[in-house]
Amino acid sequence: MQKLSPGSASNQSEMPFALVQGEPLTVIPQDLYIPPDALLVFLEAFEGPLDLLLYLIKRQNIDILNIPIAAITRQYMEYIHLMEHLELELAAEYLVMASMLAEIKSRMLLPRPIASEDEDDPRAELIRRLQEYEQFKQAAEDMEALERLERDIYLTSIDIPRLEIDVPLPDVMLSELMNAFRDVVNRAEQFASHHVEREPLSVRERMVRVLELINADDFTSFTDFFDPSEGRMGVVVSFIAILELLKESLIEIVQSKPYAPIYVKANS
Amino acid sequence: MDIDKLKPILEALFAASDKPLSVNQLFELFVGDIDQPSKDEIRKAIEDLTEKYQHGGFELKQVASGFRLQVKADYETWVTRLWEQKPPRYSRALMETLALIAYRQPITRGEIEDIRGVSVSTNIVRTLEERDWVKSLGHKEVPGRPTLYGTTREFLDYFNLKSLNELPTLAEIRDLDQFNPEFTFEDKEVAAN
Amino acid sequence: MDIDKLKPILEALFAASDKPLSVNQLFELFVGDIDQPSKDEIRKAIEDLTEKYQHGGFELKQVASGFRLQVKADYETWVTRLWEQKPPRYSRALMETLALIAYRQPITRGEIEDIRGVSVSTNIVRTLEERDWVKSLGHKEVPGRPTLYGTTREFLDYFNLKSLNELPTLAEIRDLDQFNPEFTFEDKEVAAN
Repeated sequence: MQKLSPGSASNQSEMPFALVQGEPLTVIPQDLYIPPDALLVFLEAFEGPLDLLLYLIKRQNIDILNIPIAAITRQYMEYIHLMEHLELELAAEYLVMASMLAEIKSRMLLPRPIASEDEDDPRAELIRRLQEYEQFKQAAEDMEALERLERDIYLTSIDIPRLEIDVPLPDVMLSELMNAFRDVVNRAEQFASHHVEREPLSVRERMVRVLELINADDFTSFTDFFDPSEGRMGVVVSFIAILELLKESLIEIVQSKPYAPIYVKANS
Repeated sequence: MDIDKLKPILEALFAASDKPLSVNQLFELFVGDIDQPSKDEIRKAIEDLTEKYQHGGFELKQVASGFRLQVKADYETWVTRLWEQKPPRYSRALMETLALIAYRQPITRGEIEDIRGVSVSTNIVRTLEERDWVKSLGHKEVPGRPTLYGTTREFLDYFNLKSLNELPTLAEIRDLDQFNPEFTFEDKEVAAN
Repeated sequence: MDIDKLKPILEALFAASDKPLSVNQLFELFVGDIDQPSKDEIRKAIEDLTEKYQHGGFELKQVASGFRLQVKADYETWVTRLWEQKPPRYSRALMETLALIAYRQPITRGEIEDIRGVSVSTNIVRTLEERDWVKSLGHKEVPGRPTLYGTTREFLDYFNLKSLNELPTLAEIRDLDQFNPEFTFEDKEVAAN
């Protein structure tokens, strides 16, 4: 994120702002009320309703003091409609902002009570929030410009000759490994979309062994994966493992004609 | 300990350590030695070493948790060529969240959300915690007892800072009518996307 | 290129690189630069640098595949103490990555990231591979052909397991937690020895 010298902004004005359904959008919408196609782009380009509002205010495209109430109501309904297609949470935040703007406008239309003027300006809270957000938006940009590890500065990596000094490796207890697994599964389960199956490990292990046995160039005989000495369970586990690998497209099974030997090879 | 004997030892220690080393940590390493250096001697040797590296490719830099040898930013152009991998990039949402935690700590997630006007994703908080840049400082005694977040020494180390005081000064709150003339970078940023 | 300009660049490169660098490799790094040094200039700069480190804590040493900066053996005594003072530990991110590879193998990095909700750094995978606990089993036939990871025999040996089947299932881990939150696996481990 670099800052530009004043003036370069005008050079950039002919650049398409974004592509909306393949069409370059060079003109910023004239008011807060964004054409629905552009909305998705807006939601991605801005960090939220405050960010968007700041942008529009800076562009002098919106006058907080004079918001057309009819348009805002129409837009409000469009948001509700769009929420069906968009990230609900994100859209809701823009929605809250739209209603806040509507409220400001409607309060300004009402005759003012005789109370002190400063406290009662309905815009004050919005302006305070915009200013506060602007301050931290700037702070984030300043931090982005700081020199940092991995990008601007690198740690030295000076070898320690192995023979003289044996740098110890961390010790790990089995219990730590189990706890790590439990924690990560517990966390993942909080999100409904991530479902960690409780498959029997023996199948997983067998899948790995099958993968180790084969490679992409060679064909391995199907029967090589079964060891009768393992008994019925062992054979079943091998079979399930092969089916599982097949399902994940990790292996291919080939047979030149009916009853011919079956071969397994890595998918390539 | 003679400073000319101490200097190469410290140099070897800084070279070998993958974490910054503080004067106290260094001092502890010599405890029990017959010829044990004082903290002042260690400080002096560090000063001399800092001086020594002035014209080289790396420097002895003081960050929050101590001193470390690091490649000077001037040579970043060449050093990046050593690796194919690009440095990690962090989203604006993450940087804004981090900035709020850095400048407003202790702060709750709800307070961050109030200022940013959008919800803070769990991934952002987890990434910040996993990088060890942010940690829980306790809980706020309000309903729900939300976690209070603050930054760590590792955060300062990563951003090459000795203390929070070295963070860029927070911009003064500006009047809205001052916004317009200063508007500069938005176009480029959006166009680049 | 002026040798006094070249020297700190080479120094930065040697300091940053975790592998030895040969004259040819160094030469290649400058290809395309306006002010590109010749191999002879690089050799001369290396000679000067070798000289420069004579009295310091580390040296520029020629090994089979090139030159590298390394800590001098003379300072072994002190450097060893660095690890006695603070035995290294693996991060939570590494432990969780290892656990997911153990329990869900064959698994890609992307799949680990999906479950954990944060990106897995290359360093973690490299550390696990260097430890010989994790290896590549091949590539998944999806766009990008990501590497499939699995655990090794060395992994089983280290944890004193005969096979992956001996890893407790998730249900067992949770049961143990319920009965005995403090001493989860100690018993089992002792019994296994």
